Parts: sequence; C-alpha cells; structure tokens
Amino acid sequence: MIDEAKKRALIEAMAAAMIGHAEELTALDQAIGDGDHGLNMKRGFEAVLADNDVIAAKPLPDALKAIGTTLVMKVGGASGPLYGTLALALAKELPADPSRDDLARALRGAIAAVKARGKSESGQKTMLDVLEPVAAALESGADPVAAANGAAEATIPLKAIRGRAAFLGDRSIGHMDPGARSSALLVAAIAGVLGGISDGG
Amino acid sequence: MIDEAKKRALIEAMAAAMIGHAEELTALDQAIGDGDHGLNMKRGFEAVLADNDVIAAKPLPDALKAIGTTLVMKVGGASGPLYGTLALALAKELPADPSRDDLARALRGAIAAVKARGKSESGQKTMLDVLEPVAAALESGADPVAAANGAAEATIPLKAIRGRAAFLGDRSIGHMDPGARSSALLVAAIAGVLGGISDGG
Amino acid sequence: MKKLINSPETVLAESLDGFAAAHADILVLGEERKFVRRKTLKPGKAALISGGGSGHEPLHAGFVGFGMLDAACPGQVFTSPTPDQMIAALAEVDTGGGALFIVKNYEGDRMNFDMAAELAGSEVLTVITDDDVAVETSTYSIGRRGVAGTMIVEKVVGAAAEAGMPLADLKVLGDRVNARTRSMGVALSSCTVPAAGTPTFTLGENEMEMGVGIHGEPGRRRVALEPAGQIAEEMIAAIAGDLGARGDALLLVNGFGGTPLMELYLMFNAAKAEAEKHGYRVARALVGNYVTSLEMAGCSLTLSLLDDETAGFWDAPVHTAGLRWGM
Amino acid sequence: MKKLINSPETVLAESLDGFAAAHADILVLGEERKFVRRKTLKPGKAALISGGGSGHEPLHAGFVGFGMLDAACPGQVFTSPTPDQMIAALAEVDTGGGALFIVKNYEGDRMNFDMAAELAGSEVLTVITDDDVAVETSTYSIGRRGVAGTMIVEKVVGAAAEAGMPLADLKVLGDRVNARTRSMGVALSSCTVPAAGTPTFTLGENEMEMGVGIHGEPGRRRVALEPAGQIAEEMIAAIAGDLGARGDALLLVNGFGGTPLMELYLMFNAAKAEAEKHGYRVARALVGNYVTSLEMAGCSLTLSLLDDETAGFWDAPVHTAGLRWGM
Ligand SMILES: Nc1ncnc2c1ncn2[C@@H]1O[C@H](COP(=O)(O)OP(=O)(O)O)[C@@H](O)[C@H]1O
Ligand SMILES: Nc1ncnc2c1ncn2[C@@H]1O[C@H](COP(=O)(O)OP(=O)(O)O)[C@@H](O)[C@H]1O
Ligand SMILES: [Mg+2]
Ligand SMILES: [Mg+2]
Ligand SMILES: [Mg+2]
Ligand SMILES: [Mg+2]
Repeated sequence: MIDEAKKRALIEAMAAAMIGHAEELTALDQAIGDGDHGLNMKRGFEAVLADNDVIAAKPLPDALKAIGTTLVMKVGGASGPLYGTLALALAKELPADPSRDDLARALRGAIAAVKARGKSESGQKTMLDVLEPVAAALESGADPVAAANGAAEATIPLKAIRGRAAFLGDRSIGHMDPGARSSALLVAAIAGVLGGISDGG
Repeated sequence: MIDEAKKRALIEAMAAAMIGHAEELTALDQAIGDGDHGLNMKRGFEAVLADNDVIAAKPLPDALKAIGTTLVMKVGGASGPLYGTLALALAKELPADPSRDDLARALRGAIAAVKARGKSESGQKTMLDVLEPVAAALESGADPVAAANGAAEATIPLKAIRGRAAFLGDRSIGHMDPGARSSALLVAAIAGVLGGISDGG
Repeated sequence: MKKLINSPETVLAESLDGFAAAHADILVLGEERKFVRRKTLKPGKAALISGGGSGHEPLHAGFVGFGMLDAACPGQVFTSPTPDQMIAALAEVDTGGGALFIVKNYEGDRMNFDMAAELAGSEVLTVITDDDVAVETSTYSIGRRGVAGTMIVEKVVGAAAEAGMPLADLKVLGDRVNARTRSMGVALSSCTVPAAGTPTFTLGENEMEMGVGIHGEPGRRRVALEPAGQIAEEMIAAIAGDLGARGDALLLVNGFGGTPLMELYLMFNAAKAEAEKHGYRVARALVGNYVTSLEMAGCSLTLSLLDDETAGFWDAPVHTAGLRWGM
Repeated sequence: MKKLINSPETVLAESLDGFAAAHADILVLGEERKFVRRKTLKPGKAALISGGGSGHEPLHAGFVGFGMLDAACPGQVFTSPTPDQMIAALAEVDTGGGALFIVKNYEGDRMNFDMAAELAGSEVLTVITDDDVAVETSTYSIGRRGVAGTMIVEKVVGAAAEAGMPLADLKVLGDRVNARTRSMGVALSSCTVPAAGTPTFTLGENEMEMGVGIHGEPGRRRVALEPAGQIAEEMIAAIAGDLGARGDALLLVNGFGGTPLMELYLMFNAAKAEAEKHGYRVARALVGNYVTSLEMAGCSLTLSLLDDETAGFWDAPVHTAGLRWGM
C-alpha cells in the first residue's frame, strides 16, 4: 500500500537522486549533448520536493498528475515534456493502490505516450532504452533496478538517433545517454522506497 | 664625409636594428604600454628601407626630410610623430656634410622640437631620457653609444609621466621605457656605420 | 569560470530585468519573467511567438518589437522554455489573429512548444527552422538544427505579419524562407554554461570545431585552425552545395559572442567572395552578434535566397533591441 | 593565438574591405584605405572626423554616417592613425564648413591629429575626450584616457552638426559633453593584438583588472573577481564621485568584445540600481559592444549627464553601421 508517508518518501528519494547526481548527469550531457540534463532534472525535482506536503496528501493518480505537471512546467529541454508525459500517463493508467501487474501495465502505456511525444523508439539511445527493459523486468519478475542499470550501461555503444546526441552521428558512440542514466537513477530511488516491488508488492 | 654609400648603410643599419629588435620592443611595450612599439618602428623603417635607393641619393638634409616624412606617415602611435619630428628637425639644422659639432648642435635643436611636439621633458621615462644624454656625450666627447645604453637602463627605476606608461603611475616603475630602448638601438646602429662619430669624424 | 554575474541561479532573472529596463520603451517583461512581449500590440494581427534556451542573445527577446516578434519565451541557459511560458505569452499577445510559433529544430523546443499548442486555447501554427548544414541529414534522424537562419525567418515573417498577412500565409512564408536558408558554424573556443561552471568542450591550442552548433555541440570534425579564407571556402561550399539554387541572397555573418567585429567583417569579406564564386549575388548583408552561444569564439555564415517579396520584408522597418532600421 | 584571420599583416585591410562592402549603402572606403567616409556629404556642414587605433570596432568607422561622423581614420590595431590619413579624409569631407577632430586622449592620437591639423589647409578644431576615471589625474601628468564616452560625444555632436550647428559651437558642445561624461572599465581576460600574437596581459584564474583601459592597459588594481553587483557598485561610485553633479543621465554599458550580451544586461541591471542610489535618473540606456578591445572579456560603465539639448541630440536620427535609429 502506497500511503502518504511512502509517497513522501518516494518524492524525497527521487529528488535526492536527481540533486545528488546533477553533476554526473550534466557531465554525461556535456559529452554528447548540451550539458544541462543534470540541472534540468534537479530544477524539476526541487520544485516537486517543495510541494511534497501537498502532493503526498493526494491519492496516487492525482499525486502523479501533480508531479507530471510540475515536471512539464519546470524541467524544460527534451526531458521535461518526456518525464512529464510519463508521469501524466501513469497518473491516468494507475489505480490508487496498484499491484505489480498494474504497475507493469501502466508503465507500458506510459512508455507508449513517451514514444508518441518523442517520436522515438527503443534502440535510439534515449531514456526509452532504460524504461522498456524496466517494464519487461516488472512483467517477468526480474529485478527492475538491475535491469535499469544494465540497460543504461548498454546505451554506451549505441549510436544516437534521437535527442541532441543524434547530431553527433557516430561521435555519440562510446558515451552513456544522460536520460538513460537519470531513468536508471529514478528507478533505483523508487525501488529503494517501495522495496517490495521486485517481489510482487 | 657621409656619401651615398654611407647613407645607404645608415638606413640599412637602422632598419635592421628595428626589424631585429621588434619583438623585444613590443615586449617592453606590453609591460607598460599597449604592445605595439616594435611593430610601429618596424613598419616605419621597413618603409624607409624600401625607399633606400631614392633616399640615399639625396643630400643629407633632404634624405633626413624624406626619412622624417616617412616615419610620420608610417609609424603611427606616439613614436611616429616624435621620431618623425626628430628627423625633420635634424634635416633643417644639419649641413650636407656635418662635423661632430654640427651634429651635437642639430641634435639639441631636434630634441627641443621633440619636446615641443610631446609636451615633455627629460626625466619622464621617454625616448628623451636617451636623446639628451646622447647629445651631451657628443658635446663632451664621450661615447654616445655607451651613454645611450646606460641612459636606457636608467629609465627602469623612473616613474612615467608621459606616454601610455604614465597611466600606470607607480606600476610603471621597474620596466625599461620602450622608446628609450629604440633610441639607444638607433644610436648604436648609426655609430656602427659612422664609426668615427665618437672620435670626431 | 569568470563571468560578470552574481550567481548562476540568478543570471537569467537579473539579465532579463536589465534587458526590460533598458528597452522599456518597446517591451514589457511578463509575470514571473515567463515571456517578453511588445509594449504595443496591434489588435487582430497574427501574433509571432518564438523562444528557446537563453544564452543566444539577442535571439529571441532582442527581436521582440515592431516588425518582428510579438513575444519571446526565454528558457534557462541552453534549455528550452516550458509550455506554461508559451501559454502565458499567448494569453497576452493573441489579439484574435491566432499565433505562429517559430521554433528551432531541437526536440526539447519542439516538444515544449507542441505541448503549449495542445494546451492553449489559441489557434496556433508552427514554423520549424532547420538551417544548419553541418549535421548531415538522414531519413530516420531528427533532421537539422535550427541556428542563425532563425532570425531571418523572424524578420521576414515579422514584416509580413505587420503588413497584415493572415496566419496560414505566414506559416507558408516562414517555411519557404527556412527552406531557402542554410547556415554553418565554426568555433575557436568553447562557451561555459553558468550553472555548469566548466567549458562545454575543450579545443587544443590550435584546433577549431568545424560545424559547431549554437550550444557548443560538436560539429563535423575537429581540425587544425585554418586561415579565414579557407574556413569561409569550406563553409560556403557546404552551404551552396546543400542549397542548390543560386541567385540574390542575404549573407549573414553571425558572431557567436566572443569574436571581435574586426574578424567578423574580415570573414564577411572572405565569405562574400566565396559566395560570388558559387554564383550568388550578395544583395543584402548583415554582420554582427545575432544568434550567439554565450562567449564562444567563432562565427556562422548564412546564405538566404531572396526574391522581391522576401527582400521587401527584409528591408521593411523594424524596431527591436537587437535589430532596428527604417524607424 | 586563435583568430579568424589570414595573416596579422592583412587583418586591417581585409576587415575594412569587408566593412565597406557590407555597408556600401552608407559609406565609402578612401584610397589606400586611409579613411572611411560617408557616401553622401552635405555641402557646407562642418565635417566631423575621428579615428584612432583599430581593434575598438564599431568605434570609429562604425559611427560614420548620417547624424554622426563624416569620416574615420583607422590606424593599425591599437596604434593611432598617421597624419596623411586625416589629411586625405579632410580633403574629401571638408565641404566648406571646416572640420572638428574628435580625438581620444592618448599622446599618439593627439600628436598625429595635431600634425594633420597643422599640415592641412582646412579650418580645424579639436575635441579631446578623456572620460576614464580609472586613472587618477595629476596636474603634471597627461590626464585621463578617452574611452567609451567618446561615442557619446560623437553621437551628440554629430546630431548637432547635422542640424547645422557651426564649427565653433560644435567644439564647445563636444567639450561640454565630454566634461559631463565619466567611464570606468573592468576586464576578466586579456586581448591579443594579432601582430603581437600573445595576450597583452595575463590574469589569474580568479582575477580581474579593475580600471582596465581599452587597449588592455592595466588599471587601478588587480583583484579577485567579485560578484557583478559589487563590481557595479565600485565602478559607479568612482564615476559618481568624480562627476560630482547629479541628474538625468545616459547609462552606457559597453562590452569589450568577449562578454555575452546576457552579462551586459545583467550589469546594466546592477549599474542602474547603483546609479539611482547616487541620485541619477537613468533617462537613456545603451547596452552592447560599442568601444571594444578586440576579444577582451569585461565591460565599461559610462554615465553622461543629459540636459534637454543633449538628450535631443542623442535621440536624433542616426544611420551608421554601429548605431541606428529614427531612420
Ligand atoms: N525524442 C526523444 N525520445 C526519448 N527520449 C529523448 C528524446 N530526446 C531526448 N531524449 C532524452 O532526453 C535526454 C536529454 O534531456 P535534456 O538534456 O534535459 O534535454 P535537452 O536535450 O533538450 O538539453 C536524452 O539523454 C534522452 O535520454
Ligand atoms: N610625450 C612624449 N614625449 C616623448 N616621448 C614620448 C611621449 N609619449 C610617448 N613617448 C615615447 O614613445 C614610446 C611609445 O611609442 P609607441 O608604443 O610606438 O606609441 P604608443 O604609445 O602610441 O603606442 C614611449 O616608450 C616613449 O618613449
Ligand atoms: Mg541537455
Ligand atoms: Mg605602444
Ligand atoms: Mg538543453
Ligand atoms: Mg599604440
């Protein structure tokens, strides 16, 4: 059961992950993008964190909607609309007290929304390359955190087809995608709080 | 007797001195000025050198006038009008075949013209601090080259009152004045050709 | 990092305040600094709204005013603005004629402007600019970057809107200008995003980045510095090869922020000669810092084909902070 | 040294050629590139001629045109022009009204302009600008440097000349504007003279040169970098302390060439607040690169007291490469 305390803890954990890794994400984005991903995510989650009292008090779908709206309005860049869309879609698809199956299903739907927003697919060296394996792990009973981390690493040899890194062509090869890394960090933060995710609840 | 060959040699020697020491003069000017003195003098004497055939064929006063005009029109900066004025004044005061006494007298007159143009005096950390001791050496029978070199060194502890270095106030202390150095170089170049200057010829 | 700032967090806000104060005669800063808009609006005129990451000044806020934009939404440095900014701008400057978004082709900008268009009540059309030939296109990729040519689109479409052209036609005109405009950039040094604090990239003592983007993104290749003439030759050849058509053109030499005007005019001299070799007549010229990358040293060259209509709109009066003539 | 040039020897010539080509509608490059002059002269009008070392673009050639200068004589980089240049310019632009030389207070410039005035046939008066408060004056010294305030003198006197003011009155007006104008600069990095090839000075990773001159000359002191607000506070205090009088003023924030517009507007925001604290009303504003030092990072602040007459001349139409409004 994701109660108010857990929602609060989730927001704190996600914000801590983004704030704590802002420099790392920025460094990754400097290598193949424009060097703002860490700042963008930090700014967005600081805004979410500032509203934690209000957001955590809401039912899960409404809390996710508030988070998504805040991300859309505060993050900017490509990641703002994409993470915002992800959260807003989850808000629509998740019941107030979701099972692991609900979560997997909702994530699949939210991923579809991200793809539509980004006109993108897996394999293009973006956050999708982490989100899809996480959904698969949720479905198959595997560990989503391990899946996310492995998938983020696996973006290193990819050539970017979407995102700013795509402008680099072959020069994008050999670097981890910053959005893939931030997705993996968020998955780990969420799993750290929910704990039970990987064992069914 | 300063014949055509000697005039040619004088121009070559002065030009070689300025071209060969351009970087040194520029470095001195970077320390307490705007870093162009070497380039200014080089540009001016390259123009004089390019006209050597025409200039050396003229009687000494006319040759000096041509040199002065070229310096005025090519050097720019503060040193252009000053060295130009010096040469133009020498042109007016020197006979075609001057004695050492003529030279000393003419230099005194030319120094007065430079002072008028520059609204300056000795002791202000400028080329005048070399030119005046050189005139005194000519008058007293001392070695003008030694006098010039010593006088250039002696500008190091001075505080600049004229020229760009004056904007530095106390910070101009401890550096040799670039115009003093170029004057000493020119004196050495001239003495090297005339040779006899220091012994009356 | 050495900058004339108080803190990285407040750069944008303080800079916008200074900008609005310096140009209070022509523009107004919106609430929460979400946008900059023209002081005097023309009821019924189609509204032109642009925006993007900050750090490219005078683009875009410097082009707000008579004959160009109605509003500009400044994002954080090199980060696209958020939909709430465009929505707030729309609410103030759409006086009934609908609005045209002019958006540089970056996914961040496109998605944020898209969301704004979806959420807003206004009738909105969008022109995407993608004039940078440095990045070779490929069918499955996201296409080219929008760079300095964007300000030409804003000027031409701005003049047309001022003359009363309706929204749908403005969109057609904007697409046409963009399609006839090509740019390429070169960097001699990096820029430093204030909040990052370190240079976005590092060039060797004698290197340049050929084809650099306006956010300091790497370009085609990193090579040894060449003489200006050779640089202009390579850039104009790439532009002309891509543009195909010849004819009368506007030649824009755009400084990235850290290059002296003296060098920009020297590059204009070289680029004009190259453009003429390729069969262009340089009918209009613009030289200066218009679409910058903070303090990056380097410049971009842009050729934009002109016809009587677009030349007329280019020449039409404009009164903005960054571009002004005829009034 | 990384610059967009072909060779240090040809920088000035190629840059002037590009400049003249880009602005062929308003100006003409004189023979042997000795000067840049207005394309269309007004017979009988007193001619305004300025000039100085190059590397400060748009000053001075960028201020040739209607409402400002009739001619500008560009010297080598940071080196005053030579008398033949001013004599040649005079021969073309003195149409009977005599000529006013506007000369920055450097001995090189003064002596070269003096020699030109002595050698020329024209009636010539001279205004010397010396607005830089960084260098404390002393009675026996050469006085202050002329810096960014020079362009204000050129604008105001230029408008007066355009309006038909005779030569003697222009000299009085120019001296008055100069006397009511004060500037101070700060540098965060050095510039590199192309022919020298190495930076004019070196600053530590966290140092600034407070009171720097426009040729990279050292200023009052070299200190640790401070926040923009503190820098503005010190500079405006120095300016106001020296200016004495209060009232309506023009505030010019002038970039030295390597500082982004974003930072200049931020400095404007800070400087305006400081000026107001000292009792000035910022009645006019100008922010941008006007009197530069090649690619030096930093800026100068200038306050120039305005009265109805000078404000009117400031607002009057001007059409030059570097400043344009009202036409
Ligand atoms: N079209 C897209 N689809 C999915 N993810 C994308 C897309 N474009 C960018 N991204 C993700 O966004 C990340 C970059 O975010 P960020 O740096 O904040 O924005 P910007 O690229 O606008 O500066 C990339 O690393 C990538 O993971
Ligand atoms: N008023 C003056 N009187 C005498 N010599 C001067 C005066 N002003 C400058 N100089 C000399 O000129 C030299 C500088 O010349 P240069 O660097 O070519 O010109 P600028 O100072 O205009 O850049 C100084 O080192 C000094 O010797
Ligand atoms: Mg980014
Ligand atoms: Mg000098
Ligand atoms: Mg970005
Ligand atoms: Mg000089």
